[in-house]
Amino acid sequence: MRKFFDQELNKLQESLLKMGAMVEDVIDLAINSLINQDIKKAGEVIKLDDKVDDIEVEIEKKCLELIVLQQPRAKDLRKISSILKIITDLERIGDHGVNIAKITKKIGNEEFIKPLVDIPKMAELAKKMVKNSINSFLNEDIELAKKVAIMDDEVDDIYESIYVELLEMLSENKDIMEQVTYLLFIGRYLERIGDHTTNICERIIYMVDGERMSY
Amino acid sequence: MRKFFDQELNKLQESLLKMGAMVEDVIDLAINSLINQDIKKAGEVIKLDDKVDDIEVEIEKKCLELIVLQQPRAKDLRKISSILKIITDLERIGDHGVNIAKITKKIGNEEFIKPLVDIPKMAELAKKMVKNSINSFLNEDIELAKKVAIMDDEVDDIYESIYVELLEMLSENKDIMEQVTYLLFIGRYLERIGDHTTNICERIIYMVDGERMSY
Amino acid sequence: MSNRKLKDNLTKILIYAASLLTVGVLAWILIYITINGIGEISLEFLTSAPEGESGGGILPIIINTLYIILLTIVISTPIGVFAAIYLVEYAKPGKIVRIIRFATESLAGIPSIIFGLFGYIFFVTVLNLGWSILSGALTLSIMVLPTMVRTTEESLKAVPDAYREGSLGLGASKLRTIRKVVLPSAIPGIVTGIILSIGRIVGESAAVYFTAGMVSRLAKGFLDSGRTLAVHMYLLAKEGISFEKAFATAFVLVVIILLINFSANKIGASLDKTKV
Amino acid sequence: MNKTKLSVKNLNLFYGDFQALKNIDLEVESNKITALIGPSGCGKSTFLKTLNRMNDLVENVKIEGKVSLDGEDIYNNIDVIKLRKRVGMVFQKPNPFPMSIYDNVAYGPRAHGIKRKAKLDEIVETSLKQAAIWDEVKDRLNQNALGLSGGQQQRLCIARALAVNPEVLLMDEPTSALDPIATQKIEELTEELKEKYTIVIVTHSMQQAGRISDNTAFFLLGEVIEFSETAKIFSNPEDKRTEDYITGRFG
Amino acid sequence: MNKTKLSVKNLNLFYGDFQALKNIDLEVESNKITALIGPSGCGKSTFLKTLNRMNDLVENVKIEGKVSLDGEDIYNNIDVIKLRKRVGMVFQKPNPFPMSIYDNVAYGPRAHGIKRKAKLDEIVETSLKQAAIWDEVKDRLNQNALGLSGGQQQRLCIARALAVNPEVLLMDEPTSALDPIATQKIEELTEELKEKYTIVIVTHSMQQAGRISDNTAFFLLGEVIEFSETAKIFSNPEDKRTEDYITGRFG
Amino acid sequence: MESREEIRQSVKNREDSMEENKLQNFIEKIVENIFFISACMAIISVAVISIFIFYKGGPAIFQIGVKEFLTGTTWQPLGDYFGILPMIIGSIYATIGAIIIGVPIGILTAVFIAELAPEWIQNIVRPSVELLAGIPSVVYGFFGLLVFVPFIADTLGGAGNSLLAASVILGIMILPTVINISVTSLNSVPKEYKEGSLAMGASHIQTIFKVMIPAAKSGILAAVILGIGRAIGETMAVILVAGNTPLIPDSLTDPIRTMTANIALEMGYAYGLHQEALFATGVILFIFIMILNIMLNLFTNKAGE
Ligand SMILES: Nc1ncnc2c1ncn2[C@@H]1O[C@H](COP(=O)(O)OP(=O)(O)OP(=O)(O)O)[C@@H](O)[C@H]1O
Ligand SMILES: Nc1ncnc2c1ncn2[C@@H]1O[C@H](COP(=O)(O)OP(=O)(O)OP(=O)(O)O)[C@@H](O)[C@H]1O
Ligand SMILES: [Mg+2]
Ligand SMILES: [Mg+2]
Ligand SMILES: O=P([O-])([O-])[O-]
Repeated sequence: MRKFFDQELNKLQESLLKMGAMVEDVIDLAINSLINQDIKKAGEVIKLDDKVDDIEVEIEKKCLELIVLQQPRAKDLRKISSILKIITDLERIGDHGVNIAKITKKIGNEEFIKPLVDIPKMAELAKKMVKNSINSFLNEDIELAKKVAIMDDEVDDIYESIYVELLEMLSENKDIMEQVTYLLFIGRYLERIGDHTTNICERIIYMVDGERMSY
Repeated sequence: MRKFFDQELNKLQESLLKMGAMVEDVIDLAINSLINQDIKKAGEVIKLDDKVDDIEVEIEKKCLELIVLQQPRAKDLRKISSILKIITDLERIGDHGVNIAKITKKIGNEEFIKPLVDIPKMAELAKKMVKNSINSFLNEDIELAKKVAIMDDEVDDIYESIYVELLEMLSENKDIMEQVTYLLFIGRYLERIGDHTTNICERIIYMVDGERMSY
Repeated sequence: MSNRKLKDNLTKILIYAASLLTVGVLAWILIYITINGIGEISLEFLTSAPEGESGGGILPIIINTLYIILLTIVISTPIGVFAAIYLVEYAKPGKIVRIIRFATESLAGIPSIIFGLFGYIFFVTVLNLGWSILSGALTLSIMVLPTMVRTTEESLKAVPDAYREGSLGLGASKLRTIRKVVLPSAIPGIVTGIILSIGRIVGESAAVYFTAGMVSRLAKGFLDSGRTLAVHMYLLAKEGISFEKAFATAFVLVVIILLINFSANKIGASLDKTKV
Repeated sequence: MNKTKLSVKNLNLFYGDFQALKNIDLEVESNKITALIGPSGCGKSTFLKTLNRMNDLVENVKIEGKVSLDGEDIYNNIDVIKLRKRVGMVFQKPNPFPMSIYDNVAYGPRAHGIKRKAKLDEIVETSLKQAAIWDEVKDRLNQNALGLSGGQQQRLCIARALAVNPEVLLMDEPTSALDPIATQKIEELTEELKEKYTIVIVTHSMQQAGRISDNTAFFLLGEVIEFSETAKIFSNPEDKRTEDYITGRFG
Repeated sequence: MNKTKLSVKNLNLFYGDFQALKNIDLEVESNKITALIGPSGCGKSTFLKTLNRMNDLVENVKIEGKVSLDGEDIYNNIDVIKLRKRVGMVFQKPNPFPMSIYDNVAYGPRAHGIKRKAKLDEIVETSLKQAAIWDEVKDRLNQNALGLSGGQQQRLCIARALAVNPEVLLMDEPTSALDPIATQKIEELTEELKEKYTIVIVTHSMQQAGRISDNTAFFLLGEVIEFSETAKIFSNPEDKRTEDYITGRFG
Repeated sequence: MESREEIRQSVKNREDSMEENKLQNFIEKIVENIFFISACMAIISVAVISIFIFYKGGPAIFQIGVKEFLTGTTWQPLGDYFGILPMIIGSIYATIGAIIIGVPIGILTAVFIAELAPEWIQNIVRPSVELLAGIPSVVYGFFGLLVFVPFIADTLGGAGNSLLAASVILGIMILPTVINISVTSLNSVPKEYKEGSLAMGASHIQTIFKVMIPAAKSGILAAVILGIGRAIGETMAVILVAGNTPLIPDSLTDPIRTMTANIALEMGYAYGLHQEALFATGVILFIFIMILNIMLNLFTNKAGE
């Protein structure tokens, strides 16, 4: 039943999957270029994010089209409106990737004040959260969504510890000031990415259950 | 024609206006509590933001209800989907207000390293941008929306100059490190608020013209 | 393809020929009667009584015919209309309705000669009404009853149920619904039924012949005997008394029928409330 | 909870051996619009007609259970004519009587014994105004009602129903014979009428139910599967079958 | 731009003195579904009928302008019967003939001279399969078609139209007499049919036009106000009148 | 308090109207019974007619002997020979002749009126046919007597008063019945059928014969049966043209006497067994007609399903 609509919905979900993958790539690329201090790669992040923006516009357009042409109701509508919200978060995640890349450019070849351990760890987590949130959307897997929310706590903890550590380092050596603020911002961005994935997961739970839940 | 639908749409717009006003209050309160180093007031910000969150949920629910029950099309749908997006931005602006308030708490009674001039100026601008963006939505006033986008450039400029100034101050006196990062974050938050209002304005232009424009 | 066209065209030719024949026969009859009958028509013919074997006019006969029409309609209309109302508005589908319907249809199929026989046995002999206008009218009333019932029934059925539901839904009683909404919409049909019945009465010969008798004078009352136009014509033709007068009578009959048909359409249409 | 106008308890209806309604429980709230939706043949019209006993006209109907109007059992010792005066009905196809516009509206009041011309004039005018058709017909009250357009006819029928001053209006797919514009006028009208009347409406169009109703009952094979606020039914139905039906994944 | 199947140029149609169609220009694309929407009486059906010359049956019709099918003017020197074979039609009310299901579908091929039983059997089966009704009727092909449900009848009519192997299918409100579930089946069917056929569909329901069509033409008072992609018409129409109509703010 | 008063008032009102309603219900009941009795008039009539005809004619059949009566070929009331086989055969032949002439022409004309004729021609032909139905049968008989009878005598020999003349006149007389009912049933074929067929590229003639006539089948059959009824029951017109000799005809030009004619011709002067034998002829005719009615009933019922 409603074969055509279901097809369209599937296409939409595929696009979303693609967008998720792109966003993961953005994070990956951004962190890689940071770690490797590869300014060229940082430039690529910005280009990739433009693509994310394009696909967001596209998905949004398709969602509105489906709403206007197919009159989805109940769960169908919740699904589409979830997609509408999710892409905003994904797009924002992409932006934060760009923010990181911009910092990479600013840091340039300047040596790191410490080996980057926590930040890649956070990035890894963030990537995983993006992936999981998209997967939990596609499979309507509430458990997975809840796990993502738990992972976000972890991200927050790491950010907290980075913050403390950096300020400590700073109090020992005031020359690293600039890099410290940069790294702090990067931490902050990654933390925001975590928040955005958590938003996505809230959405998913609402979509599946029909009740809006707040974590 | 479609009296009932138009009534509902009006109600929705009123709610949006209310939400906008609340968000302005959040910014106002956050900056006031910062300037006056009023921790109690900072607590209020968080409470007020909870209300913003509530009204967001409410508006979103109403939007989906209208979509499902009234099948809006063309401009009607663009309007509602714009509201859906705008409230996300407003909610985020509120969050940034809370972020500021949280910093206020951290700074506590510690004396400011410099008289706060630029930050209140930015906040003032941000508030105005919020107000204008909501107004331009209600009046479908594209000109006003475009002005907001221009104001955002101003905000960005101020942020840039704050950034430079703070880092300069820091290079003279490394002790103010912590407050500098705090103020930097606040600047960053205000800058984000500006970005969010710009997003809102993009939306409005799309809504009125039907074409998605990017600034 | 051309095979199909050929077949189509041959069929068309047949159809046109048949239609032409139908209309041709009708025209032929009408023209024939008119040409031969109109000569004999005169004011005197229409306003005087028959005389002797072949003389005189047909006034009393016209008046007898009118008597019979009037009486038959007065008897059969209420019965027919009431019966139709019962069948359409009250009857629950079931045995009794099926029997009533079958009876009505049978009545419609019974040939007039049988009515004549029956009328003769029952009204003339058993009820001892003799050959009279009344016997004739009673017989004819039974004969036209199916026409009355059926046309009324049809027009009642043609009244949309929506009208009934509408009225009942407003809290009107059933009788009120019938009186105020259903019957007014059915009036054109009822009037058509009456006019069709008149046509039948005017043209009927066999049944009247056996029940109203064939005296060629003016009936002095409903219990007096008197022949109608159709009977008059039959007798003139059958006995070969006067073909001229037979033609003239035929012409008068045809004109009356024409008038009846014409007015049936006009009156029916003018009463139609559903036409805006 | 708002005031209950009509309350249906454990209603079963049989056409001969066929059970058309099964254990219906439903409360119609005062001054609300209650929509009945469901696939064809699920018993919506049948249910609607039990509310003013129009089913009494059908052969072989057996009704069990209780329907009460303002607490009073309408199947027990009640005058059907009075009941129908209190519970008016508007049908799928506009069915004005073939008489003048005036007489159509005055028909009900006259049937209930009102004879004074002045009184009738007043009723006709207010009813037509309430039905939002006064302006369109005020200059031709004596013209035949069948000359009106479909949408006007339907509003006239609504006026006719209002003229006997009912408390409840039952509408059986009142717009399914109308074009979208006429439909919209009727929909708006119902929105206004609910201020004074309680409305129960059967509709084939889920969209319509969504647009105008406060509560919605979903019927399936003679049962009420789900009954709750329209917004709830349409955005978050409890029952899988309701969800399937309203999202078009049924059958 | 896709291939044009039907092209209408500057079409004017008069019923006596009344101009029902005014200067219509429209291109129907191959293997697309083109929807015609607009208020009642705006000329949708009239326009549809000009595409297979069903208007020829009406008295007093005058047609000006050009309608071409694959570039060939259908009002000039063309065999109407051939044309109707190429441009099939499905009507608002399902209208199967009062004969067996088999004979209904075989009717067209027989009329065009096919007599071999084996060939007819094959046509009947494929047509019924294409119309997605084979499974429901394959065991009762010799039963009277009037015994089918409304939705089945309509699919049978589609099968019947497909049996003469048309290129274009015209549908005049094919679901307006059907319930939502039957409607949905037909809608899905059209989606599938467009792979092989070009479809032009008149619909009263904007929702339907939205759901199934690729292009939409909005008619008003005999004119085509706007004609473009359905998504465009529904989300961002050019003309104020279209916007008013599709957002329900018309008239 | 106030509301209790209101309730009391409304209860009282309801009781008042209950009184009023009892009266109204009573009137409604009475009126319904009047309607019912009227509806029964048809049953009563048919029953009384049957009873009296059988009562008057039945005994004669047994007195004469069923076999002698039905299969006897001699009708000589004065000689006490009461065989009505010639009349039965006369009626049947004349009816068959009428059908052969009237039915095809009638149906084709109906097709013309319903389908092929342009409106202005329809506007002439339809009323003409109605008029044809309205013309009294004596007029047909008279016309036949003066036109066909001499024509047959001149061209085919014999007296002209013949089976052929009767068949032609009856054929013409059943035309309106056949045409009117056929047109009605053709017109009531939903126009969707026609559109459906034409839209598939079937020609108009194909459409008429493959879809419309089959769809109107039961109506057309009913028309034919009614025509038969009319032909078999016709009296005065037949008398005028059939010759009325009570013999089994050998050829089309031989005179015939139908059952109806038998009754009408001799009733005037018959008495005793002769008169009863005429009633008995009526009984046979009546049985024929009843069989037709039952057939008709079957067909129309089928059409209703
Ligand atoms: N008078 C009757 N006698 C017997 N069965 C009936 C009668 N009226 C309705 N039914 C049956 O009762 C069931 C419910 O009919 P009803 O008309 O209430 O359905 P509905 O939901 O209104 O459908 P629709 O949407 O088609 O109007 C159907 O199966 C129908 O066939
Ligand atoms: N045979 C006819 N003779 C005269 N006028 C006609 C005829 N058929 C249609 N019309 C008129 O032409 C106009 C267009 O009619 P058409 O049936 O095409 O409208 P439509 O858009 O299909 O409407 P609907 O949605 O009601 O089917 C109407 O004003 C109608 O009254
Ligand atoms: Mg119904
Ligand atoms: Mg149309
Ligand atoms: O995108 P954010 O401003 O919410 O971090």
